[in-house]
Amino acid sequence: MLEKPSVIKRYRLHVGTIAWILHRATGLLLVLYLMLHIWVIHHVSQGPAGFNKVMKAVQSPLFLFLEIGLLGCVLYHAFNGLRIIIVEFSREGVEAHKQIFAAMMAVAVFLFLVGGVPMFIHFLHVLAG
Amino acid sequence: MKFPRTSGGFYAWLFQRLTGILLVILLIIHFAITHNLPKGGEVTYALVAPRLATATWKVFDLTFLVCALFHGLNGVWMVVQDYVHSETAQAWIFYALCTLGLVLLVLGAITVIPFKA
Amino acid sequence: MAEYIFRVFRYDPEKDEGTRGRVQEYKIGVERGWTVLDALNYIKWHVDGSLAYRRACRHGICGSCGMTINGKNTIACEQQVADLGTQVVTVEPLRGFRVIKDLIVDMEPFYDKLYAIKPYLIAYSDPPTDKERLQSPEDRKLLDGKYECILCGCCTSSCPTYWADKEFLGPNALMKAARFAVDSRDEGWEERVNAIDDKHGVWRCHTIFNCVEACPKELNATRAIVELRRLMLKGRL
Amino acid sequence: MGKFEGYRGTFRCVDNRWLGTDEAKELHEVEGVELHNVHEHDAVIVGAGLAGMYAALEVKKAGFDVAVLTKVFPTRSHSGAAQGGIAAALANLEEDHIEWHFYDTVKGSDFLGDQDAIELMVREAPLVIFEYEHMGVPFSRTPEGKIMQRYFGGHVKDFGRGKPVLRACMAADRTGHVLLHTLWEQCVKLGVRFYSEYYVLSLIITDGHCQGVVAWDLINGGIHVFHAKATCFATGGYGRAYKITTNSHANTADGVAMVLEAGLPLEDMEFVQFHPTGIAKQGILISEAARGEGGYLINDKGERFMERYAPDKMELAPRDIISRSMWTEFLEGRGIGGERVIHLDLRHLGADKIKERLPQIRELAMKFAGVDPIDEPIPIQPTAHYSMGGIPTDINCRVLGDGKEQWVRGFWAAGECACVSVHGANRLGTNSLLDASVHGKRAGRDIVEYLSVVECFEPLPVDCARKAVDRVNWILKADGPERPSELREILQDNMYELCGVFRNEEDLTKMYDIIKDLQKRYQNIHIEDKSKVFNTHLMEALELGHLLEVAEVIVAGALNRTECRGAHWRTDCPGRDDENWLKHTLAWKTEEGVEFDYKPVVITRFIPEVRKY
Repeated sequence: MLEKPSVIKRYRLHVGTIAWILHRATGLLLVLYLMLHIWVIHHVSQGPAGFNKVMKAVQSPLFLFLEIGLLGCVLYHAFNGLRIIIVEFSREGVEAHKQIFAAMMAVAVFLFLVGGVPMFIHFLHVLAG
Repeated sequence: MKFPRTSGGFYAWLFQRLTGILLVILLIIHFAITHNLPKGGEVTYALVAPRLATATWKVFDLTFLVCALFHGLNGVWMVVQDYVHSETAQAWIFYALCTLGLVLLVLGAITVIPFKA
Repeated sequence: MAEYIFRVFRYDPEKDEGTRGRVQEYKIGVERGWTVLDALNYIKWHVDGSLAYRRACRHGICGSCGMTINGKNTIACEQQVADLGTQVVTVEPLRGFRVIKDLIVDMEPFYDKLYAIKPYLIAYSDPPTDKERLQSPEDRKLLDGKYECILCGCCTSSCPTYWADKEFLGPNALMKAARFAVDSRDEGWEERVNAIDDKHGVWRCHTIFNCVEACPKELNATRAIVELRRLMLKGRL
Repeated sequence: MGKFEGYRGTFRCVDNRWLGTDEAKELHEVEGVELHNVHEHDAVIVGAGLAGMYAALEVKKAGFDVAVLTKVFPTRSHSGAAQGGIAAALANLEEDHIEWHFYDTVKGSDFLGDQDAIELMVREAPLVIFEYEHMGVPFSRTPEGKIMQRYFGGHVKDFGRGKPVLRACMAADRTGHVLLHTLWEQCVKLGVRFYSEYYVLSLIITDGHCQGVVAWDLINGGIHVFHAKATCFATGGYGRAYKITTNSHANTADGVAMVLEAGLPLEDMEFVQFHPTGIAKQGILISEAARGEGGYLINDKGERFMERYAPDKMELAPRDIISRSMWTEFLEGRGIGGERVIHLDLRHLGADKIKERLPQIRELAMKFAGVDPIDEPIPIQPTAHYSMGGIPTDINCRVLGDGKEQWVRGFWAAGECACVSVHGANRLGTNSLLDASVHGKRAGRDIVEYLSVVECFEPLPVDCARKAVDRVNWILKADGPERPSELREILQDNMYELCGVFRNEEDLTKMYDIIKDLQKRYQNIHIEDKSKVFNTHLMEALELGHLLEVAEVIVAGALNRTECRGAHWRTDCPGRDDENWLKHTLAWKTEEGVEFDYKPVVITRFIPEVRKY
């Protein structure tokens, strides 16, 4: 018997699958960020000099740009997470998970723009010096 | 080496959801206040330190820390359970994650609790 | 009559041992109204008799012909070729199960998951003699969307969680468990709950909804799973 | 246990744990079969539909070791395709009596059904339904919580004189499906041993005593011998002898053909029921509801042709009348596009009514004909539906070696493959599930009684598997020019045309010659798959062999019976002929062809009258 056929085509992606893959990916990224964040903030114990030095490093243009991505990850993970909770605890959520996904993503995109645009402008400022 | 038998996942499932909801609320506050978001300003010691010194914010930050660590590492643990099937490997990873969580918790706690501006 | 190319997965354990299967192309004319099963039958009967696949009732009630068509699980007998919208049709065995030959997979692990949840009515109280047990239409309605399963395997085989964790009970077994959990006549919750409340049980599902997309009978296994979770939550609170 | 007195002590006792001892091994030596492929079970049931699993359940409940052999997984059996319901006079919603059901069945059978058997069946019907409910079947419910019942063709009050009666117990339109799955669940519960995907090849019968079967393991390849004290066939019907049929691909007359090969007779094989509305070319059933809601049947000229044949009832005339009317249209060249197709037009009902009242039918039409009935008429044609004939049994389901009274010891048959006969010349709607359930149960009970008397296995004859081994090897090695699928298509096409709704001597003679020719050509077949693992081509070749043998008996029987009765309609013979033909046909296969004998119909209560609706 054949355990793993290799010539198999990729399984078609549905809304739920994509949502799940992104949820996992953003989740893992956020865990990495969380560790970094705890380590960075830990420098606050070293007093103003030490803290500001680290903060300067993590507020370089590169990090400022990455932070916009971070916002995206947080918003996606949070709102898809809410979708899962709604699906699990509401009466008709299971039936309407695609619509809920669309609604959640609309809110997330809106918030991303609200938060991301100023961040991007700030990033451009810093970049320009 | 085996990891302790839990209830088969009920509590992991339940607390993942509870901390998830809590995190969303905490995050909104965190973003709005700590990061001074609308202004997109630079984060400096002067901005952070006074807040970190108040008891309310200490409690806030610690709750945040515990929730985020549980939610994050429990999430990793779920992924691991999906793809790692050897019981021994699972147990090693389980304890590694626990240790990591503990270390980060301590690191966070010693940042927050004794802090004086 | 339209020309279609069927790209069919082939694996003969006696000839292809050591390989990981191959794809064979068949160019055939498809008449209006043909389903994928009709096309496979045409290939088997007129082009290549060695093609192996399961089939029986060919109208969507026996659940024999579950397979992956153009990257999506369904039963071949209910899938109109014209509805696929492509001139090239890929036909593969259900993934997640071991391939015995061509499109035939070993369904035993799938059935084993069912046996694990005790898929039968458990009632300790004696039923009335020479009479039916009563069940109100409202109670009966709770079973709708859970009892119609045809065991084709499309749901479990489409589940990324099952692909990763072969011990996961899968949407099918969990839906069966839910079917009995909500049956007013069943008293077997205590016996069944251990299998469901397991790290390979109901908590393993990540609400990916592939099972719902795949089910040819349009049943919602995810609904059954979240209902089970809510039942357990209620039980513990 | 008095019934089996005569059999006590007639067996030479062999150690039941024979695998351990050399002497026992020798006794079980079977030529061409590896020893580990010899299995011993108290009872072996062939077929896992309603009849087979019900029998298995009864035997298992009594504590005996039972094995069920099936060529598909149990829940894939064709019993699951039944939609409408299962008849039982429960009177849950309105007045109904077992006697009325009795009469309706007798009348439906065109008075060819054996009335003692029918009476037993209708009396046990309610008990079987209640037992099903206790097993956990999710029946639809009445407001009081009882089992829901619906109307069905031929179910009438007051001995055929009254109005339609609610008698068909139902679970939405999935009655067969839920019964089948629930039985399977119960078998799982009790630990019935299933041998799934084992294709039975032959019976082991010596001196009128059945000792089991020989089977081919489809998954791994290999001959297995099943040694049993009791063997029960529940192998289903033979709809696949026809091109257009509602039957599953698996309904290929296997069991019936094996009985024929064993030199036993078959009963009433000429009676094959046709349903008027099957989806064209596919045969998939479009339920009567489509016409009940007001659908029109339209020919190529756009006429509602039923006004020529049944001006009062139009599209609501009985099934056989509509089938024959459609066929007349075909013969006179008014089929759609000159083909054997009629349009079932629902468009005038409007999209709303179709969606609300006929959602299933719309789905079927869209999925299997590629037609949305809201925009287009559904192409339909008469479709072979049920085989009334089969293996002759008595009321305890024991197979009769001479077709009349001599039991082939250790051999039972139940369900569609058997002919008790409760359906006579024409089956009443919803009686098929009932027949399978009641007789499956009866067979099981009888087997239990037998097993509790008979303690030992009799040694198997050494060459018991020879025939099966030879046949499989022959097909695997055969390299003639003929394709089995081609032969099967010729058979099915011609059976549908020449031995279908209408029959006449000329057509049937032609058909008989075609079958003879096909049987000759069958000797020169080849298969393209020579492997052992899951060789579906081998299975199809074996099935073709079975179909060819059984088709010969169907055609010969139809040629022999010169009257019109129930589903059997001879255009060259006017009307029913009770004087000469109120009797069952028994057919044997011999070197010279098919040989006939007859047995009288058991008439206990209802004297034959004209069957009119």
